[in-house]
Amino acid sequence: MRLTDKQCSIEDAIARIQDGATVMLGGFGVPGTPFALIRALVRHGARDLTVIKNDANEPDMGVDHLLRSGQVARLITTHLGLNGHAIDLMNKGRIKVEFNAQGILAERIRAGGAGIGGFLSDIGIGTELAEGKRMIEFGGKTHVIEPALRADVALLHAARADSFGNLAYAATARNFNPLMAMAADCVIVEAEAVLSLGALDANDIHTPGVFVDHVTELAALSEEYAVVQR
Amino acid sequence: MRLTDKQCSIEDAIARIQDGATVMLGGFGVPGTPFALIRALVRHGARDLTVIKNDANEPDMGVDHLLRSGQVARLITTHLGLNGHAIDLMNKGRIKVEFNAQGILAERIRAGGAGIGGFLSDIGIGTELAEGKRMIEFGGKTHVIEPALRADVALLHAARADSFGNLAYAATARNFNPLMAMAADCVIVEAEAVLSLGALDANDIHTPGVFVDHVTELAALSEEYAVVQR
Amino acid sequence: MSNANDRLAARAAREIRPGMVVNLGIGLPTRVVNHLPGDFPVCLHAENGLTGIGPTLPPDRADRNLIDAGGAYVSTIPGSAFFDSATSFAMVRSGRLDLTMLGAFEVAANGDLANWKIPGKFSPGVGGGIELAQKARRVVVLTTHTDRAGNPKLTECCTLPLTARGCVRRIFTDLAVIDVKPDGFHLIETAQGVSVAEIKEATGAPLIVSETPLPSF
Amino acid sequence: MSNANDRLAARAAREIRPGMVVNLGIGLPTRVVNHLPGDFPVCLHAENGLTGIGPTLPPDRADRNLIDAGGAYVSTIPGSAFFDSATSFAMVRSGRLDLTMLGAFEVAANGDLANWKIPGKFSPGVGGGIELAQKARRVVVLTTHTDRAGNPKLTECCTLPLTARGCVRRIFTDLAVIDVKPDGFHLIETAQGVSVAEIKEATGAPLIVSETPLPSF
Repeated sequence: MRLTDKQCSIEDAIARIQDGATVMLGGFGVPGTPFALIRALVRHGARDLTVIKNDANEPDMGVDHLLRSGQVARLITTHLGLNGHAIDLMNKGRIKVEFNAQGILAERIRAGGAGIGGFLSDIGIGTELAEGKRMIEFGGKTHVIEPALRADVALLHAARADSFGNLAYAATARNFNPLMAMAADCVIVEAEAVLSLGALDANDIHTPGVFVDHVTELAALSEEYAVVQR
Repeated sequence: MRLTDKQCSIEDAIARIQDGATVMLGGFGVPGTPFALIRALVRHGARDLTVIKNDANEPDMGVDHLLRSGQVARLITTHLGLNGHAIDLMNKGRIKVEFNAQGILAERIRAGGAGIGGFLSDIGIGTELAEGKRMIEFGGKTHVIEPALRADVALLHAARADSFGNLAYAATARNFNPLMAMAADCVIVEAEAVLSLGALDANDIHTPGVFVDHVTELAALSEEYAVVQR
Repeated sequence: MSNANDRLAARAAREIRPGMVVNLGIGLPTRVVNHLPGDFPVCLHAENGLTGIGPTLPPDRADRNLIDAGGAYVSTIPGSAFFDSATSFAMVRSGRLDLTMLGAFEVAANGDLANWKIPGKFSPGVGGGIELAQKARRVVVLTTHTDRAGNPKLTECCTLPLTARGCVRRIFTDLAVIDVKPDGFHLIETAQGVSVAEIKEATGAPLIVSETPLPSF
Repeated sequence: MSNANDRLAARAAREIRPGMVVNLGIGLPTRVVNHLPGDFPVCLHAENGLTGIGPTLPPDRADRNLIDAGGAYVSTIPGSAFFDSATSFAMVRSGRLDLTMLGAFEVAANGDLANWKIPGKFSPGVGGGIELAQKARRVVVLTTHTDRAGNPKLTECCTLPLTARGCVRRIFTDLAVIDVKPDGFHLIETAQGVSVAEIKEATGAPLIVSETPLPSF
C-alpha cells in the first residue's frame, strides 16, 4: 500500500470555489492565515461568500482583501478589533457579521468536523450572546444548543506537509487550522514546505492527511509573515 | 516564570481515590493501558467504582484485576470481546455494563473535557443503542442527546512526560488517553520516562500539562507490555 | 472453505478503488489486504488511531504500541499518522471514510445489517462497528452465504439487534456477489462452479437475477 | 497615572499564587507579569494556543509564529506547550484555569461584568472574554476606578451588554482593592495617599468599609 499524492497548483485548487460558497480560513491574527490562498481567491473572484475566521486580520491584509473586493456577504467571527475597515463595513450594513464566543466558534467547527449536529453549552447564558438561541434543559441544567459548523472549503496554512496532506503547524500558527481541516468538504492547504512521505514523524502530525484534499507548496513566504513592530 | 513539578509516588497519587469514585482508564487493548496504576488501585482497595474504559483488557490483565477484586460496580465501555470473564460477570449481573458506540464514548469523554454538557448525534438511531435516550429535532434532523462524561480520576499511560505533566504517547497507545486527560478532576499519569522541562518539543506535546495533576515515572515497564503472540 | 474465502477476499479487493480511505473490519474483511498489489494506492484506517496501516508483523518484529483495532501487531508505511480515538471517529462520522468492509450475522434485503449481538449468546458490545456501518460512504459486507447450521444470512428482515439500518450496498459471499438495491437483492456475480439455483436456495429472500449471463469470480 | 497603574499591577501580581494557571487579559492585566519574580512558579495561558508564556520579545528576536492572544510577540519557557483553539478553550471551560485577570467597562455590585461592547461606539466582538469571565475559577478585574470622563466604573448595575453575570470576585483599581461579596462591594485596601472618602466618592454603588484600619498598597 502507498498513499496518494495530493499536490496541485494553488489556482487549480481555488478554481473549485463557487459563488455563494462557505469558506473557512485558518489563522488567529497573522500566524496560520493562508495569505497566498486568500490572494488566489481574490483573483478567482468567487462572490457572495460566507467567510468563517477567528478575526478579519488587519486593514489591507488577508481577509481584508476579500472584504475590499466585495466578495464577502457574511462573516462568522469572534473579534474584529484589529481591522477598523471590517467594523466599518459591518456598521454600514455592507457585510453581515455573526459574532461567536471564541471557544464556541472553535467548538462549533470541531463539531462539524466530528460529524455531530451540535452541542450543549452554558456559555453566554444571561447575555446577549445567547439571545435567539434555542435553549434546552438537560442533566438538570439549562443549555443553549450550538449548531455544528461546516464549510464547502477550508483554506489552511501549515508549516510542513507531506504529499498525502499530513500537516504540522508551527507554534501558535496552529489555532483554528486543525479544526477547520476536519470540517470542510474540500480542504486546501498552503504549506511552507511539502516533504516526501515519511518525513513527518507519524506521532507528531497535527492534521492527518485523510482530512486534506489538496496541498500546495509556497514558492515564497507571504510578506505578511515578516515580523513587524505592531 | 517556571512551571511546577507534579511528580509524586504512585501510592500517594492513588490514595486520593475514594469509594464510589468514577475512574477513567486509558488504553485500547494493551497499548496505553495504565497497568501499574491499576495494580496500585487494586492494592488501595477503593470499592464501588464506576470504571470507564474502551474495553476490559483480557482475563487476568489490567481492568480484569479490578473486576476480580470486586471493586467495580459499573463499567462504561464499548467492547468486552477479549475478556470472557467480564462478559460472564455482566451476564450474571455482578457488574452493570453500559455499552457505548466507540466513537460516541470517545466524544462523550471529550465533551466532558471541553466543558460542554453534551452533543447531538444521529449514531444508533433506529437501533437498540438509541433506546431510552432523549431525542431532539434540530436543524431539520432527529438527533439523540449524548451526555458529556467526566470522572473523578483518570489513570493514564504515556510514553514520555515532563515534570509539569506535558505528555507524549507512542503510536496507537494514544487512543483514549488524551481525551480522558481533559475530562477528570484529578489526572494521574504513569510515564515510561519523565524528562526535564523542555525535553519535549512544545509542538509535539499530545496532552498539555495543564490538564495533568500527578505524574510518576515507572521503575520498570509492566510485563503486560511485552509483545506476545495473541 | 478456506479456498472459497480466499476467492471471496480476492474479489472484494477489486472493490477498492485507487485513492480510497478504507476500514477493514475484523475477520474476513482483514484478509482482503492480502489481495491488493503491494504498491496499491489506498489508505487503510484503523479506528484505534492509525491511518496508513502497513503489513502485520510477527512478534519478534512487532512494536508493542502499534496494533490495529483487532489487536493484530501491524506496521506503518511512509505517511502513516497516529491520532486519538475522537479524531479517529471524527474521520468516520464526517464522511472521510470512502469504504468499509464488515462482517455480518444477517443482512436484510433493505440493507439492514446485524453483526454485533446475539441476545443470550454473544454480547461483547458494539465497539466501532455501528459508526462504520452508519457513516462510511460505502458499506459492503463479506460473509459466508449461510451460517454453520446452513441457515441463510441474507434474509427478508433481520431478526437480531441491528447495527445500522439500510447501510449495506453490496455483499460478497463464498457463493456470490449481491447488490442491495431499493427493490432488494440483485445477483451480480457467481462463484466459479456455483449455480444460480444453489445461490437462490441459500438465500433467505427473493433474488433478482438478470436475463444476461453473469460473470463469475 | 502610569505610576498608579504600575502600583495596581504590582498589587494584583500578589493575587497570583504559586502553581496557578493564569490568563491575563489584554491591557492592564498584561502588565501584571512584569511584577512577578523571574522564577515565580506560574503557568500563563494564552487562548490562541499556548501554555507557558515567556517574556515578550522585540521584533529582531521574535518568532513570527509565536504570539499571545493580544498579538504581542512572546516566547516560550521550558515546558511550554502549543495546542489548537478548541483544546485551549477546553482548558478554560473545564475548569483548568485557576485565575483570569480582565479589564472592565463596568463592574456591578453583584459581580456582573461588562467589558466587550459599547453599543453604537465599540463593537469589535467578544473574542475569548466571555468564556474566561464565565469559566475561570477566579475572576478579578484590573481597571481605572473611573472612566476618562470621571464616571464610576464600579456601579449598582451594568448598563452595557454583559460579558458574564456575577463572575467578578475582586477588583484592583488605581484607588483601591475591592471585593465583591453577596452583599456588595467591600473595600479591603486603599492606594497610598487615597482616602476612603475619595474612594466612596468615585464608586457608583455603596461601599462596605470595616471599622478596622485598612492596609494600603
